[in-house]
Amino acid sequence: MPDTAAQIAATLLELRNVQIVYDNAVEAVRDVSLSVPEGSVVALLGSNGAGKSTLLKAVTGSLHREEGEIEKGTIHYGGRDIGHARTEDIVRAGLILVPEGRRLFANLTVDENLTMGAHLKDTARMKFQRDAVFDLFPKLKDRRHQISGYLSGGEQQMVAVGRALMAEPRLLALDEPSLGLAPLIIDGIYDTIARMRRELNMTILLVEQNATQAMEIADYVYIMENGRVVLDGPAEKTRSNLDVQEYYLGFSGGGEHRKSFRDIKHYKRRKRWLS
Amino acid sequence: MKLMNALAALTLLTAPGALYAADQGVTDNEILLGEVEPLTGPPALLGVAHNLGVRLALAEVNANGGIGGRQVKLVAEDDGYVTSRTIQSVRKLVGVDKVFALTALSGSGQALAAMPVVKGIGIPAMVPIGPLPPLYEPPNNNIFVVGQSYTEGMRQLALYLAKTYPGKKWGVILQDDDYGKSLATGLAEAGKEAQIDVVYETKYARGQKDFASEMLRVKDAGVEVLIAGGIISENIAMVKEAEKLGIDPVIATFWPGRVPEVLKAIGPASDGIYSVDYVVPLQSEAGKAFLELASKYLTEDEVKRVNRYTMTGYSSTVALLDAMKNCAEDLTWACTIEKMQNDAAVDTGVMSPIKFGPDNRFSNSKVTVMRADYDTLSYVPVD
Amino acid sequence: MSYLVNLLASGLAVGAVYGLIAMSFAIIYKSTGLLNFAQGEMAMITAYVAWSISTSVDGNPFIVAAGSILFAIVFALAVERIAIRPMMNEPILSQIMVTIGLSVIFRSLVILVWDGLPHGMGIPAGDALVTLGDVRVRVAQIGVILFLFAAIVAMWAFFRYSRFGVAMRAVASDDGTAQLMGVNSGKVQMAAWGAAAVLSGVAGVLFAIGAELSPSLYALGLKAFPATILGGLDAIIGSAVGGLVVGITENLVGGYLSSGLKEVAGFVIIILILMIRPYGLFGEKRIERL
Amino acid sequence: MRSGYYKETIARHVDLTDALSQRVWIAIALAALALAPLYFDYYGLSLITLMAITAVGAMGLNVLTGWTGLISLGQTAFMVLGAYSYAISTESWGWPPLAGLALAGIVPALASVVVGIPSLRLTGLYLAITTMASAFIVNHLVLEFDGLTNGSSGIFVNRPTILGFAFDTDQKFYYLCIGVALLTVLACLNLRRSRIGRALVAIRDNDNAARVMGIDLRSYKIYAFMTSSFIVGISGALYGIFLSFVTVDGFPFLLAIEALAILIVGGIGSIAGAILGAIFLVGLPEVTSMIFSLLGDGAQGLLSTSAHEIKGLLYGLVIILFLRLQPHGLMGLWQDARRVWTLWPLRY
Amino acid sequence: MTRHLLQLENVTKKFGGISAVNGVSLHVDKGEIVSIIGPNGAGKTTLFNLISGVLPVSSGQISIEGQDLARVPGHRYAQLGIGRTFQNLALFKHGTVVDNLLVGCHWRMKTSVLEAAFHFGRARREEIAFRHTVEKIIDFLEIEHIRDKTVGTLPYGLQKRVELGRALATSPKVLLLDEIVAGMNQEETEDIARFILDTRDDLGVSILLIEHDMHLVMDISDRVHALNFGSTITEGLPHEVQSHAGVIEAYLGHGSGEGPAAAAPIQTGAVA
Repeated sequence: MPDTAAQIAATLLELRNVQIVYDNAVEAVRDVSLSVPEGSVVALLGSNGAGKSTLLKAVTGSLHREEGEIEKGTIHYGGRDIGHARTEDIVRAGLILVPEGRRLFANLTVDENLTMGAHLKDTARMKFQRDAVFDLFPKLKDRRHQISGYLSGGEQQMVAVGRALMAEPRLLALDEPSLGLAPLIIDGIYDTIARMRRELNMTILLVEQNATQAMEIADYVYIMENGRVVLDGPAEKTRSNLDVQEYYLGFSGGGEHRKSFRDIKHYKRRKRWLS
Repeated sequence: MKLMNALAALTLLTAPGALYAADQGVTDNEILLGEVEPLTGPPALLGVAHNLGVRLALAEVNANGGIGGRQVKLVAEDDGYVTSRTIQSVRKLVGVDKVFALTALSGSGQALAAMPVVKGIGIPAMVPIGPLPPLYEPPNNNIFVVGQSYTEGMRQLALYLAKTYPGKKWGVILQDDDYGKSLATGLAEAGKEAQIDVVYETKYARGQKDFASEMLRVKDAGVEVLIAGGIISENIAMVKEAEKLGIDPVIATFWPGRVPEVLKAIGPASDGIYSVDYVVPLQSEAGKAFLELASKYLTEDEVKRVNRYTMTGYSSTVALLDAMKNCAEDLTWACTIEKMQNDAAVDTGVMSPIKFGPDNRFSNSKVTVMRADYDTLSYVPVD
Repeated sequence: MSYLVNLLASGLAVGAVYGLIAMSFAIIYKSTGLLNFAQGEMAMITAYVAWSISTSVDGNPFIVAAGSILFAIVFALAVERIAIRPMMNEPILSQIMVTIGLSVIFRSLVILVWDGLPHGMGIPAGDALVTLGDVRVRVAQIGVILFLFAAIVAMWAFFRYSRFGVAMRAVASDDGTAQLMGVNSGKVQMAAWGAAAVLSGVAGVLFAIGAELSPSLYALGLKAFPATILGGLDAIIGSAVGGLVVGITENLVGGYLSSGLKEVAGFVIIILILMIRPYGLFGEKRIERL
Repeated sequence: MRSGYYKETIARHVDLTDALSQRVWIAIALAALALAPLYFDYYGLSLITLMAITAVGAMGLNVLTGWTGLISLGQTAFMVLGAYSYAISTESWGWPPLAGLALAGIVPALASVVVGIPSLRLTGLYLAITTMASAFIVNHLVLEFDGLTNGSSGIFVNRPTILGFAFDTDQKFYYLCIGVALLTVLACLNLRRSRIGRALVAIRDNDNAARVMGIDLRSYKIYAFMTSSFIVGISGALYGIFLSFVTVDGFPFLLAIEALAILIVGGIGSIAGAILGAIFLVGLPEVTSMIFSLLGDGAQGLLSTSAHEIKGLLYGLVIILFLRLQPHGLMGLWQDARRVWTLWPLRY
Repeated sequence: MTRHLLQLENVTKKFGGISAVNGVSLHVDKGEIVSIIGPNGAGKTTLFNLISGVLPVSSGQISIEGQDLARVPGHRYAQLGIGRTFQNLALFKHGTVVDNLLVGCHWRMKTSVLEAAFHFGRARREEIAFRHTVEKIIDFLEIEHIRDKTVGTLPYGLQKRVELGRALATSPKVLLLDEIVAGMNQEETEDIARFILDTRDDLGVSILLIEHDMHLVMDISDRVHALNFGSTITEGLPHEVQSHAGVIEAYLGHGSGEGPAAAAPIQTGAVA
């Protein structure tokens, strides 16, 4: 990983040797270092329980809600140590998370959901941002007075992203934005991510299960397993890693084609990078 | 300590009769008495006042050299007016504290529930609060009930009102428990002797706070004489409702609520309310003498909490102490019970003399009808 | 006719008291998922403080009002901070148990600090009688009804239009996510407790003025349970309506049927209503977090 | 350090315990219970008796609230019904006490169907308040039917004679209560590991999934109500015998709240938790009194004025502090202790 | 007309006035793996809820082995051979793996309350017999090492596998799997795919699958059924459906473009 002084200066989010423990006993994240340079898209991949969500909680200051604690290491955002900052202050500094599963306020209208996104802004700023979001997602303007729980999955995802944009993020963290969505909608989401980066020059941290699409859009990729980063590198380079191809992208033996699920053998030897 | 307990238990197994040495609670220089009282929650109003009365009696006797040179002490257990805790407390007083006698068994329902246990143990016990007939009919050898039954009190009150206000329409509001039932019985008995025309009668659930609909019905029925059979708060609510509705029936309450605070809480509308009691009002000559005695032995704060229950507690305890004194060195349960039964009447001045007999465990005290005077926050006997 | 009108009037007066306390339950439930079993006790303590103030200012109603509202808020915030906040991440049932523990403490506290006797509040202005056609009521009773309606309007506007009101609803819907938006859920909880304390405190004080002050005043809280269940635990305005329904039903039952039934009337109604609408008359489905 | 016992057949898996150490501990506990009357005085014994009765009731509530997840604030109603069923059948109708005890279970179980059916669609606090409502209504009915129940005057209850054995002294009654408590423990343990216990817990954890597994939610919720009320009814009857007097006043609303507190303090859903919770909450007032008597005469002097309020205060405070510091209840404490014990001295 | 194992005819489900499922007909034959695809809110999960008896149908007919399910109460569907997993985990999270699987055996056990309370006779016999059944499933799914673990503490992938096991414990003839690989990485998906194929091949259980992972759907399905707005777009062999214009427009997309929004309220009746 590049570690020159100049590089760090341009880094928006920087985690160093972070170790996270739940309930004083369960170790969820071990010795993770990760950096998100300003203006880039960084993807964090890994299976369930690898510690990705825990990491996001640490970054957004919501670990304590589940009795988690950063035991070691530092988290710097915009040059400031946010390892023990309150969520409120982190949000104010522009680090915004779109949580897994969208988590809309189901009983509130679209408008009210968006308002919530700008909770820390004054009313004039809120209205301005809302118009900006409606420009980005014209469909939401039509549905602004609808109860968000009754929107379709794609629209809900738009509200979730729009709500995050209301806070004028410098760094937008997306937790599994494609989970449980139809291919067409996933395409739409990745489109939006690309646009946000292109048009708003936003820095994006993408936490995904769906490695294929995340790797296409990302500049840099981290892969986590069992609470550790086991592999990282520029997206291009990572994509060509044979293990990544087999275990994350589903290509067999370095071939160009996906293997069929029908051909998968039982008791195949499992590859693990560590432990 | 545990070893001692074990040994005691072993003796008990070999000689079951020896569990309660007749003179338990009596040491060379001390006698221990116990009582169960509601000392928490709203009923603490009566429990605390009663407790003061008992302590007053003890202080008085201790100041005069105690009983046979022994100082008398009191252990008070709080039951919060909860029946199960009353019984547990009795067991604790007798079994753990090893008291010699009991000066109170909490309220009427609680005493009734504790009766089989107390009877079984055989410890002398006074019941100065809530004298219900089942407590003394048939008489229990070791349970002495001081005061007058609600039934008899109600009967006399009703007879007085029937005589003073003949030909009026009556309304009756009673609580849905023993207390209410006793009042109903008393009223029925009075009805046999005098003309009582009840036009409205109802039972309310204990703890009810809003009496608007009841009083509306009182108004609607044209009630002229109202028996407000609440304990304390309920009577306040009823009288205030009557005031609100602009009706002015003759209102009669009962002794549990005969405390100045009730008059104060109701305000001027309380003037002229009837009540009945078997202890003297605090403002009478005898009452003032009692207060003087109280201020001699109790703190200023405590004197403020003195009310009619202090008098009943005091009187019944004096009767008990008297019997114990008469036993002199033979301070046993049997002797105490025997003396209580056969001794001359005990007069404390605040109620009619207390006297029991071989087949009588009830003092059957005389009741007086009285009327409230709001200006002095007191009650004045009417005849 | 006058009989019925009078019954309805007194039903409305006592129903407004239930309604205000029921609203307090609903406000706290809605924003934190917690049913505060000590609400009735808190109303009682506020009434006692109002009494203490009243005796030292000769029953000046304005000073009493200002003083007791201020106390209600400060007291509720203290309770929230000391007893409830630390339990925030515990199971909801444990939190409820804490409020039950508080209720035991508060009942003891009242007798410890004041006494076990009944008292008049000593506020002549509130105790005064007003004649409205066939009906005579006390000023305090008119006050409690007016206050209820004011509270309904205020609550409705607050939750609909104010941004903090929307934030409270968001916390109710998903507090974790609301925190990700920068909402300080501690502040929301404080606001809920404060507002609830004012509503129930005012109800307690006004009821005590019209009736009397005693350590059994907390029982009003018990009567407000059916009201809030009837309206829906999460329905703040529904709870107010529930209170009125319970109050009026009680008086009608007491006036036409029997007093004994009166005390259980509220409970009978909720069983009947919940058989048809398991989330109360105005409650939202699936808000329950237990 | 115990290193575990290997199970050689599936049948061993199904047993409650096959561990020698556990069996030894059980034997010791039983022996201690049998010998308790030798070591405890009159009052102490009645306290243990009360704990046993309370534990039975708590285990009953645990079936409904702990396992099935249906929160009830109304189980006192079934205690009342159990106590009255026993009192009326034995004292007024002259039934044999054993039949009375059976009735004390059956009547509440049947009555609970009436409460249970309207409650089928309710969950959480809605159910809690509705069950509370039924408790108030039952109390009202008991007072209303005073021809049968003797209204507010209540019914005196004598100590029973069962199968020719008279439980007439406190010690004998202690054995009866301990016996019933042990039987309840056994029945609950067995029930919990059966298809029925699993079905109830499944309903609590995820009712839709439970239904897809073939569990009839309605019937099983009613089962839970009935089983719970049966056990609670028995505890009500024992409580009535213990008090030797049955009135509605003996079963205040406070009891329902305390019952829930017992489960939570003990550790909800666990049988051992229900027992520990019962011991804790019944013992708590005694402990606070003891603290007061330790404070000596100064505190004694306060006795008539404020000490009892302070006691109430202390009681509430202990509950709050307990929940705050030991949120997993006594069972959690016990497991922590055991972990320390088994790992000691090799922590980590 | 051949008798299908599971057959839906014109099945409709309305919530209020809106049809979440609108006249859907489909069938599953013995030994088949059939997939249902469609955008979020197309009514797929609602359809599963109808087939598994969680919700009643508004109109139309569902039958299994020729038996009409119209008058069968929801909890009896398991006995007739319908097993399922849920979109979001719906395990009994406080129980162990064994407990969860035993709950799956619930309907096949007959112990009564009294027998259970005293653990005699049939109660004990049944416990032992079904422990054997459960052990077989544990063996099949290779979850021996977590047998006695509390389910709630297991990683997501294993929980999914336990849920599959619990569904198998109900001894189903047809198994409904609702997005079972959602949130899984490639490796975990491959494992589950293998178990699905084995379930069909070794246990002879037919499978109805809801899935967004098109690679999996296209690989292992015998037939695919595409839904949108509660109605069938098309049905057929995987490659036919994949190239169907309506499916591409509504669901698959061409790899770009903003997603159109389905207007139907989503998941009002879904198992959340």
